[in-house]
Amino acid sequence: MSAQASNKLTGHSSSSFWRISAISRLIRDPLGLLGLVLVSLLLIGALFANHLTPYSPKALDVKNRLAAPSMSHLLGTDQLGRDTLTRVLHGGRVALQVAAWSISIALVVGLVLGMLAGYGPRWLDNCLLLVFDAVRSFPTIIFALALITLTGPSLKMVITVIIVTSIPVYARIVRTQTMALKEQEFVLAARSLGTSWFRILRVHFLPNVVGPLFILASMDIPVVVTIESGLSFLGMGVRPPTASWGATLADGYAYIRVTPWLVVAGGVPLILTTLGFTFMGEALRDILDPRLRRGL
Amino acid sequence: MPELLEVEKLRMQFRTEAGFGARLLNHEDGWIDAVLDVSFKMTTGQTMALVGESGSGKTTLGRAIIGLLRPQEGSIKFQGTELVGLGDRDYKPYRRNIGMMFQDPVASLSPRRSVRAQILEPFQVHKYKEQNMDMEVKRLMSVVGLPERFEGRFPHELSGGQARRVGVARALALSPKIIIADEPTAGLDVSVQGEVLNLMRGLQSQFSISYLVITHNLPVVRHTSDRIAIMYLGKFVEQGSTQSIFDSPAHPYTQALLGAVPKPDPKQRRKIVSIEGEVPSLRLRPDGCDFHPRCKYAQARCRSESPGETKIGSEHTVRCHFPISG
Amino acid sequence: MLTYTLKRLGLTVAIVAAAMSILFLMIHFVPGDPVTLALGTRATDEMREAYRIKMGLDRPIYVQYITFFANVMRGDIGQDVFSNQAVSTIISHHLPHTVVLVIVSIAWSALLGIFLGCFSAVHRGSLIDRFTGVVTVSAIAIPSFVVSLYSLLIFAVLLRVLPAIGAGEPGDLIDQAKHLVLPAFALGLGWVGYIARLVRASMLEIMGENYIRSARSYGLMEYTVVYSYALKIAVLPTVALLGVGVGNMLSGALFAELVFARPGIGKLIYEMVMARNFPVVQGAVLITTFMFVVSALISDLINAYLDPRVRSSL
Amino acid sequence: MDPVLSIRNLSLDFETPEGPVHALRKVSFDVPRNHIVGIVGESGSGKSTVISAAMRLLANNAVIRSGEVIFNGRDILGLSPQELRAQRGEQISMVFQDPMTSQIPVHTIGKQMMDIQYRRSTTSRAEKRQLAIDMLRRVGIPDPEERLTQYPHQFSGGMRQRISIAMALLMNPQLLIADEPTTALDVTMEAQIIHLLRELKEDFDGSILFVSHNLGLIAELCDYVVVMYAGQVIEQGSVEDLFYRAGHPYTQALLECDPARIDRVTPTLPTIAGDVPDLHIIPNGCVFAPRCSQVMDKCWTQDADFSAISAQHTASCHLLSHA
Repeated sequence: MSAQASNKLTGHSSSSFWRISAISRLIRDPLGLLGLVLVSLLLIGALFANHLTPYSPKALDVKNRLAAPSMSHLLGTDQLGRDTLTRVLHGGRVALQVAAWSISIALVVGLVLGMLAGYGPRWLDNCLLLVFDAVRSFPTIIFALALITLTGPSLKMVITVIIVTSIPVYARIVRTQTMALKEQEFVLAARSLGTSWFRILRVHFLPNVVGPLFILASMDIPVVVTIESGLSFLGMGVRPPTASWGATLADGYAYIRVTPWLVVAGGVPLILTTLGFTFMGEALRDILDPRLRRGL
Repeated sequence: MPELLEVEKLRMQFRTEAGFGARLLNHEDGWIDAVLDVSFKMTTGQTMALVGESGSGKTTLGRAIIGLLRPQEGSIKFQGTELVGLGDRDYKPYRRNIGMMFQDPVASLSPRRSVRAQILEPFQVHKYKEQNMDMEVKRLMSVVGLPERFEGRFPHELSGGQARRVGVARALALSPKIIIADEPTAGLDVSVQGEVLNLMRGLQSQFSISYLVITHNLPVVRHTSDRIAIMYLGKFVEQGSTQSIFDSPAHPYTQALLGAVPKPDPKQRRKIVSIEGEVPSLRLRPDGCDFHPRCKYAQARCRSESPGETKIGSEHTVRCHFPISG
Repeated sequence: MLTYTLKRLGLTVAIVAAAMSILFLMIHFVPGDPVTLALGTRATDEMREAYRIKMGLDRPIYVQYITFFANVMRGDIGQDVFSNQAVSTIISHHLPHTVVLVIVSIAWSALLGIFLGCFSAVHRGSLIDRFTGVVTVSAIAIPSFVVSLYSLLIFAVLLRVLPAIGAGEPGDLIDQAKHLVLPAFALGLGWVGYIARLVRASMLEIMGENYIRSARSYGLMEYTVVYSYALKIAVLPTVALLGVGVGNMLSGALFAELVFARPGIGKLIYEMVMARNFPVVQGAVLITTFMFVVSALISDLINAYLDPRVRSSL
Repeated sequence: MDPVLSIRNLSLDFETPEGPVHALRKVSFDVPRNHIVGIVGESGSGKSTVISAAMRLLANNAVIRSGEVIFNGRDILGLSPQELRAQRGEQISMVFQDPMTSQIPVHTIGKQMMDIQYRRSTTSRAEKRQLAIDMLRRVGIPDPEERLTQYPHQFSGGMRQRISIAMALLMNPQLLIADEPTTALDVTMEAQIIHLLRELKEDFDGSILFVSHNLGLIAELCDYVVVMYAGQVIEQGSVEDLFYRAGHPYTQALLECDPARIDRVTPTLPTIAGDVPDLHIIPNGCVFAPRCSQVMDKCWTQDADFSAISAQHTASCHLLSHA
């Protein structure tokens, strides 16, 4: 009774009101607000990386190697005397670029394949599932290393690896949702009118599948950032001297017994970024679509 | 003059979920008959009710007639044209002749489309362009008694009764000759189910529509339908005019089903239960007559021989070796 | 259960075959020449041709494909061109270290995760629940290789309380256990979070189910309702997740092994990648993939066995 | 003899983001010993909320504003969780609407029935098992010895509802609450369950509080009937009073709408115009006034008090008060 009553009531509020209240509810949730602030800081840092510090990320200063934080170098310098703060800001750019490209491409491909697998004939579903499961059964980093051995390291390969390994994840989510929708009466109703499968997917499935998928994809940003910095840490990501958090961490690891600052400077922004996106994503998910909580 | 709808010897099979082991142990062939040997006719302006318990195959039969499922055997003729075996493209023109109202009024509407979009859907799918669509939507909404301000609402903003009206409007959109109504009053309170039924009745006299109503609600059927078919394990065990079925049920199952409906009258309390046991799984269809394990009157012949349909009145047939007379 | 097991086994075989095919296609169609890769750019044409014939690269592609499968079937996953050792021999030296690390990590994270999740669910909304919530989300969010680096920095470099390099003296179990602490901590931390959250979410969902309401209406002890009924159902999805966990941990183990200079298959892969020794990399990828698929199979079968709805079906 | 259950002036709200829903308002009725009382009402009438309150199985957002739920002379609303648990099962038990989700899926029926008997500390395991078998046999489960080792999913819906009843009655409660126990079942199974409940009531010498929207089942089973509308009791009396001498216009209209009560075949079925009111804001006057065909001026402004039609038959309607 209670659920029924409240359902009926929330239903009456218009959808624009709902969107505004989602933002205000995000701000009222302390963790959600923290996430929003961290993500905003990251975006500002990445966008204005050129203007926030007086240094270039590639400018060497051999006299000031491995310096501890000071007023002129807020986070110190690395083994080549480059300003760590500058490199961290530029590293954020790389991380966000990789996340934006790989997630959006994987999302689109995953969406299409998932809907095809879920709505298409049984044999197609079985074939696609087999491929998805096979790709998923490679441990991501190990798969990435194998591929990069063949092609040589580059930012493009990092993005490719993330796309290839993310597609099955999104496709499986979309497939599950599509299968659930497929048996719903409104889809039967559309089919009974003779609606083409393309129109059913476009008009009836897409709007119902996209929303939850976007929330899940936003929660994947930390994972992608982690893979990028992990590969860069291994020297398999961006090529030096391009700045990346992983590269800074790798430098820090090499000199860990000399100075702790490089490891700290490379790791803290990575941690703050993943925490920020996670807190924000979780809060948004709880506000917009609490049912998603169930599937991890 | 061909019949409006003529179904003959229809058979619908499904693959069982039964695993390899179950097939070995129970000697199952992996297929079950959800609808078996079903034949009937519908005429214009008539209401026919398919009555049965869960697992009787009534919903499957309805979905076969609307073309959502393909029958394995038999024929479905619409005004003389065979629909079984038609490809999607050839089938499509016939779809506008048969509309459907689904069981769950809210779930049968696409969740992120407005009432207007839902009612327009049939026209868009069938590429109606010449007409003035705004007028059509307004006309249909007024026909089913929905105020115009509902045009922009979404399914979750509607009550069960309102959503039901949108469903009726959509089913009516292409001026079908037949509407299949799957449990049209399911989930509605007694005080509002009359509204939906009265609306359907009004539309029938206005547009001379035929209804095929799928239901388990016998008291409602008695008032609203002209003919009744009683289904058990996918077969019609009895069909006839509403009056003959209610006045002189010939099949023991029909009799039991009528007897199981409680009377809202404390003086008519029943001392005995009219029927024991429950509907068996389709996977374990009994030998002989499907109903014999639960039948009070079962005899040796019922255990071995499956009865065919016998005509016992002008429009009254029964599938029983020993029909009850009088 | 028999049907389920057979089906699941068949699926596993199919997945392994598909994964092998993908690997094979990748080697042959990804831009980049395997010969140049193995020998470097300064090799003479004769050297290249000899290598090509030795590796069977001169034969038609489908023959290579069949040979590849046939060899793997026989347990031959390749030959190291540099040392002329069988790849399987090289891997078998490194594998046990990784297996121990993964098993210890998954074990401690599962135990702590189930406890935390259950505790949070029972004390839903309390201060401890909210605190655990923040901690578990953070544990998931922080990359495991950063945890490795920071625990190396804090415990081994700054505090010097735990050893940081290697796997410990062979035969000295206590020393080996000490060497296991930091890598296992770094590897398992995120999974504590995952498992705690999954258990909490499924506990809460189950506590709202009708059968829990029924059980309460019979006046059962809260202990019975929570631990004998709800928790038993709530751990089912966790068991299924652990199989996936092994796969993710194999990736994570690579970082932990590198950072703590611990022998293992991850470190081996990294070194072979640096040395551009593709046969060994390919063999190691095959083995880790196989381990992943098999662990997923095992966890699914355990899950099915624990769930009477699957177990009692034929 | 005092009633086994007595609900006195119970008012209850559900807190929602849009403000409180006044789901129950001044609900009062008794369940006499050894009788079957039916609560009948349409969706939103609050009939399920009343029994959830009586079992104290309310949702978290429910707030009891006032009133008492007196069971055997004690107010259930004031009991500690331990005291409440001592009442449940042994004194008062419940059968729910959906049999398919009412049992623990991962334990056998036998284990669950043994668990329910945990308070029988002096009874041996073998005796408990025998009690469970006897109870299963009593509710019509064939081969109960073997079926004890099976899991819930191995039973059909009708069987599972029988098992639910067996579990609820295992500790011999004085009151069994049944919330639409046959709504999820087919009509032939429904008749069997109703018949079983009536037999069991004789055997176990207890009371049943039966909730349903189906007038036929109420007439078939109950001795007394409580009619609820929009969170209020609007009429109560013996089953004959209600079906033959209904006093409240809502009860009368509800009876008229039931197609099973209409003898002559009619193409147009009667309905009650209008909608169930929004329970966020309760307007002045009678809650049924907007839909009532005999509405008077004072119905819009004054609450109707309960008027006695006969000794046990009362209804809250202004039409009855000036008589």
